[in-house]
Amino acid sequence: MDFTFTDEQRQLQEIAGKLAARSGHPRVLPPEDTSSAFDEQTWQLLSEQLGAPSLAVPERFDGAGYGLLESMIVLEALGAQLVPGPFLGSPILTAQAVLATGDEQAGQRLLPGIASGERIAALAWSEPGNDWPEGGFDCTATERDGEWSLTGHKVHVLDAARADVLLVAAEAAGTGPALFELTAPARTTASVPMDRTRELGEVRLDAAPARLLGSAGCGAAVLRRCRAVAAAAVATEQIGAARRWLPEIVAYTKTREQFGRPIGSFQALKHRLADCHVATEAAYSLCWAANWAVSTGDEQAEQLASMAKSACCEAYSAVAAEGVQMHGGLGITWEHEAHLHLKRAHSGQQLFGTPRRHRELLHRG
Amino acid sequence: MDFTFTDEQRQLQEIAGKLAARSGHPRVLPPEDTSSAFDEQTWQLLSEQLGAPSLAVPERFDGAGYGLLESMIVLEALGAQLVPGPFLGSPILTAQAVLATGDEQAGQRLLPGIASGERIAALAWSEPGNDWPEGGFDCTATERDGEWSLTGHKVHVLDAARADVLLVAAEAAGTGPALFELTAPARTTASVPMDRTRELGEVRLDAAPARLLGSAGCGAAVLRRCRAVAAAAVATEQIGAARRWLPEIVAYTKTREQFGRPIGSFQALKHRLADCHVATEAAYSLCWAANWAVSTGDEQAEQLASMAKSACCEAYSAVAAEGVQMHGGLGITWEHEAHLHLKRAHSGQQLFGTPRRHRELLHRG
Amino acid sequence: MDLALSDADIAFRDHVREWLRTNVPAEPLASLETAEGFEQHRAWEQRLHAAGLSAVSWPREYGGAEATLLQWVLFEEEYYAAGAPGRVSQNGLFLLAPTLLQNGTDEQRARILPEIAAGTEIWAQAWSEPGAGSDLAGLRSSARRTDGGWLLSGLKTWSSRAAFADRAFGLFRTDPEQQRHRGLSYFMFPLDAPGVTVRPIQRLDGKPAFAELALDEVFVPDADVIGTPGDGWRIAMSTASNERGLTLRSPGRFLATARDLLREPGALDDTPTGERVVDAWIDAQAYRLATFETVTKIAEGGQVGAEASLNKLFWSELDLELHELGLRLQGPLAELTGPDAPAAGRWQDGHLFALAGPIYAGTNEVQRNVAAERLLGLPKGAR
Amino acid sequence: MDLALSDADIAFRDHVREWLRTNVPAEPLASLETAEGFEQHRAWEQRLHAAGLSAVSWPREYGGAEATLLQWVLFEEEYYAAGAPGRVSQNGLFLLAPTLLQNGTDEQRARILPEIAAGTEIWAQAWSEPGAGSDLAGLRSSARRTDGGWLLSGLKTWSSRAAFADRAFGLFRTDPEQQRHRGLSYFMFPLDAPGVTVRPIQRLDGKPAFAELALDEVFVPDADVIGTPGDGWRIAMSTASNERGLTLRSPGRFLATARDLLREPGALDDTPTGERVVDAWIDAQAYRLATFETVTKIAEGGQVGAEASLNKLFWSELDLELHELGLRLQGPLAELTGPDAPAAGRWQDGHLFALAGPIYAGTNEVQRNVAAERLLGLPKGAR
Repeated sequence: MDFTFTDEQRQLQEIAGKLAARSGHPRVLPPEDTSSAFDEQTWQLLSEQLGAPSLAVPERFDGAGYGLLESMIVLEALGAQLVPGPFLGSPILTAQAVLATGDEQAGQRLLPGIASGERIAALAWSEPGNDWPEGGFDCTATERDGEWSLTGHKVHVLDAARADVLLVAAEAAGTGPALFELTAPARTTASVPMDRTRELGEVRLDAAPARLLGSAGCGAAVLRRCRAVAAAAVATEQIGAARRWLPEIVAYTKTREQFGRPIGSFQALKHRLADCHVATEAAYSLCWAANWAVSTGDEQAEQLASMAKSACCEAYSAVAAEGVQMHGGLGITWEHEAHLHLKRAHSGQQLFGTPRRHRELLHRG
Repeated sequence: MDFTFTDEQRQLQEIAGKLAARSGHPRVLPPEDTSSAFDEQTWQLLSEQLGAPSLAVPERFDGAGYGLLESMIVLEALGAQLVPGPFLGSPILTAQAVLATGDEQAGQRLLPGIASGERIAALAWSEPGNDWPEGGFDCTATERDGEWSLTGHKVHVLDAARADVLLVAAEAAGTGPALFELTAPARTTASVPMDRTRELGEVRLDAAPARLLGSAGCGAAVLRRCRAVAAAAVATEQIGAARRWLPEIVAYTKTREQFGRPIGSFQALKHRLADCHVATEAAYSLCWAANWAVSTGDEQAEQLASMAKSACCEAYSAVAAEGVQMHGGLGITWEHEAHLHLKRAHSGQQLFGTPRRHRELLHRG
Repeated sequence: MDLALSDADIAFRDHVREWLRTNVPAEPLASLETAEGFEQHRAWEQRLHAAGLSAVSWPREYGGAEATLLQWVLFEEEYYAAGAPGRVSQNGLFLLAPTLLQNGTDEQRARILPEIAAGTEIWAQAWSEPGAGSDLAGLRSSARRTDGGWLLSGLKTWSSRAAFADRAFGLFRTDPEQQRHRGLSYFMFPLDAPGVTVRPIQRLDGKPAFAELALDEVFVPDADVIGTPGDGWRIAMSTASNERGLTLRSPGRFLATARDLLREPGALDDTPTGERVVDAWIDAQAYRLATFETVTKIAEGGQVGAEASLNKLFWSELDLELHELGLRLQGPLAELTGPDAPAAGRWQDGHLFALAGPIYAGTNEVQRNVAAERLLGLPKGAR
Repeated sequence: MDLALSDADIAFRDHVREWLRTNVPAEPLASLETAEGFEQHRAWEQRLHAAGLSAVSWPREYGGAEATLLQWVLFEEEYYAAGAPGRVSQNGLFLLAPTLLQNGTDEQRARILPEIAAGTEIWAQAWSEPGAGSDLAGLRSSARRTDGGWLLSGLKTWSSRAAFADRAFGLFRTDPEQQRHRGLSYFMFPLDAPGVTVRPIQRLDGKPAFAELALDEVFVPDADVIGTPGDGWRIAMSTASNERGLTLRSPGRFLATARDLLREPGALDDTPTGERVVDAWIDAQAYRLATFETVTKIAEGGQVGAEASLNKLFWSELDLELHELGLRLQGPLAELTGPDAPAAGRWQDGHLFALAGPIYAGTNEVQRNVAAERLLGLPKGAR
């Protein structure tokens, strides 16, 4: 057993960290600007210089053939700086979905573009009132003369409006849930999420032509895998942000003076910050155990991913809340970074199952 | 609207407070002494000098004809000092049960003795796995030739082993739950509760002869009334103890020095004690609103009693836990008072429905 | 002890309820933190005033209805239960007016209070400075003596309502030799006076709910100093005690929010969230009852002192919890804003607003110090 | 990063599991805090020793099995999972032995460690004094120089195991001129020596788990001083770091408790309690993984410093939560003790024991200070 990163992994961590920190993204957009959070330049650097989208894609699909673990190292760095973009949705979630279907042709068709970063792929999964389930979709897939068509309404789709490739989870009569690739452009609308560092959208399908990925009936297993990957990925983003933001809160409390003393010398604040540290470090261990497990296909992967999602989201939420409170008036303005963390913590909680939902999964598991 | 006590009520509060504080009961019995927690002398003073058991009993049953509110004033004083004895179980709970049945004959028969303190009455209600319900008892009541007999097993009965009068909630075939008075001595066993300041016991009935109180079928309404009275009463005991113990914890932290300073000057401790104070005072308002409501028969009585039970138990538990922690090593010894509060807070939580159960009742109500 | 309402109180409550039922706009007004919404809210204040309901507890001569304190609490319950508009006059009604009633001159009261009651003059507060938030005694803005008045200079911040309000009040240092609480004075000034620059600050919902006020030799006549120069701290504390006590946060708001929360789907399920919902609802009831207890105490001649800190802690944390639960019950939908937002964004907006509760009017850290030291008697100083 | 166990580690774990499966007594031993139970537990230590499992990570020459740190953690997991008896030798194994290995002489190690491993000598600790609990540097018990040794006097308290143990170790002030951390020395002494009076103290479950030790000119030879006189504080801190770090509270105990908790009826219902159960279970897993992370770090030559404070906070609060939930799941039955108690009183006993966790070995308030100051770098001093 070895919990430490290899030298190569550390190097990747360092490079990704620098790239993310230099990301030209203006952290605080003006409130009236509801335009895209996408940071084109960082995405190009990630794709071209670092080859990040290719890390977890096998070599036979023109990927770099490393593991998901390496992708998560990059994702942590991006999450730490709240860098927007399709890294979670496309090369991690959707590429892993394609791989999970075991459909070699789909791999040949889709993964090279995803790995190069030239094509952005999205997975349309949740439906109104049915959040990231394994099946039971209202969206139906119908086969006629060997051609599939999909009808339904998908929500909370990461990068929906930007995607070149749209995979859709739908219910096929008789064989149950499966994954499909749309073969014609779909009707997508961008939402305006509370957390502006993410792009979410809706997809409406009305007899949209599609291709089945993998074999009929494999959808539930594929989606379980997707949920574990997504949970671990969001956990990684959240804990990355928590571990970068907490020291900045601490630094602020050391300089902000009230009653003639830095507020960070008041014991009540110190204890609350210590509690944040305890929660963050414990969640971090869970996060990397989950990342290792989803990368190696360990039998505990789903369970660890649910645990990590729950713990990392709760830890980040606590840090984000203290970030607002400790910054006082600054913390409740748009101009300061504090509210971005609060909103990012909230969106991370919601995406791919709330902590509560993941606890329910653990109840069942 | 007036939230303040009358002068007479204040006088009663003062006298009861003095009596309770002087109570000869050794607060900390040796651990090997599992004998009775009953404090004979205090009970006599309460009954003879103060006439406390008679306060809420109407004059036609030889009571003093005040209200339940006055009984609660005395109960708060007793609860504050953790004085053991049947004041909650007999003149409050069981007498109110008799009154709730509307059975005048039973009142004539039972209440004068309860009011004088000469007879101790107990209400056998809970059954294993069925905690203080409105009905659905395993204990059955069977009528033959106008005579009733009861068979069943009752647990968590306050003062069971000491009671001269035992009322039993049982299920009569066809007419549902009702209250019965045992007419021959029952087989009771004293339990050894974690909280030694209470006497709990079990009652086993095997075709025990009994009398029906009130009319058949009135049991559910009577028991709802009993639950509201009991919940308000326990809330009163708990908040009384919390409001007496918190200042003593505060006083200790002002004298105990570590690192060259009274520990009560450390901000983290101050803030936690402030939080206890906030919770305690809020619960106190609820408690007296509930007491007023159960005393006047206000339509919100059940709801307020459930709220008060929940809030007062949670507040006292928090105070008791801080009491242990702030006393450090002393707090975890038998010799010191701190553990008595911890155990008393626990027993109060359990009796007549946990806070969680009362929240459920609120859900329904 | 008698918790039943008197017939007079019931009649008052029913009158208020009926007026609100027929007068509260069916469609919510535009946001108070926009120029358009600000004027809509001002017009609403004027309607309230016409009905004698804008400042129910004030003396009639200033536009009030001489209601008792208890009736004021009942008014507030009805007001929030009816979903009536937010009070754009809040700073004037609940902060400045009590100060003037206690420390102002007859001339000031006669000149200023009716304008507040009528909604014709809307006030901003100007307490905080960049270096003096919780530690209000650390403020540095100054007032220099000049002919017939004072010249105010300095930088104020977190000034609520100031983006659109007419006038502001706050503390300035009149004696530069004195430190901390000493040498401060209490001033009122117009926000369109020469030398005042108002820079709106966006709250974390993006709305300009605060402003930064840069003052450069702003002239204030002696008539607009409240109390004696140098006595500002004492006067401000009496206002602050009002701010933190009963008047700013009557239980009505939280009761209404708790009631809204109970109506959300899933609120009453026996789940972890459901349990928290019931707890929050209990807390709202407790706050209501504790307020009635305080009102009773005051009616009998008692004073509300440091207990106000308990109130501040209680309502600000309750408000946050209520809104967090509101968001939680929406699930992932809570992430959507704009036209897609569930319940017209009510829980999201409320949540962002509630986040300010533990921070403003004395952070909750300061309130906990006050509660520990003044109510429990714990040692001061070392923190 | 590779979280799979090596074949050697799996073989070690399986060996331990198998030995425990066939050797752990089917009936629980009598309570460790009774004379009878104490001797039963001593006999159990001797059985462990005979199997080479009493001190698996020690050098073979002292009775150990030279297991790696990782294997020790695995051993502990198996030990608690098997429901094996509490370790009566705990103070010797996990507090004194690391001190001797680091600061003792060869003679001391050769004389004392084998007796600990064999269970023939059971140690109590004698740190606290009535006026020095969290603030250990405030202690006043003294040691006066005499021919060939020292005379110890003073009052020690909260001395765990001392009611029945053979010997004790602790700090005494050898230089009365020096203040606080200076002038302290580290001594070992027999509990039956002339001048020692042991007064058992009943824990809040009524069992004499601690004692007060009154020392009156108790002679200790130079051979029983650890390290240089005057260097006691530094040496004790290295023990304390052990006590608060890995060795005292391996994850095994909490994992076993969490597993027991999951088996209680109602634990996995989707209720508020069920949610807390799952959270506590997640925390137990997190503590396990964090321990493995630390073990990896140490194996690569890293040091565990102030991070030990995080461990202490984490396990002590987790332990309390696990047991509170255990009680909660019993409902009103949890109120009954003796023969009526559910699960043989396991949750009640455990709960009362867990209450001590946030208090001993440095209160959690002290740990939070350490975490804030040494790990986060927040200003010291003002508290």
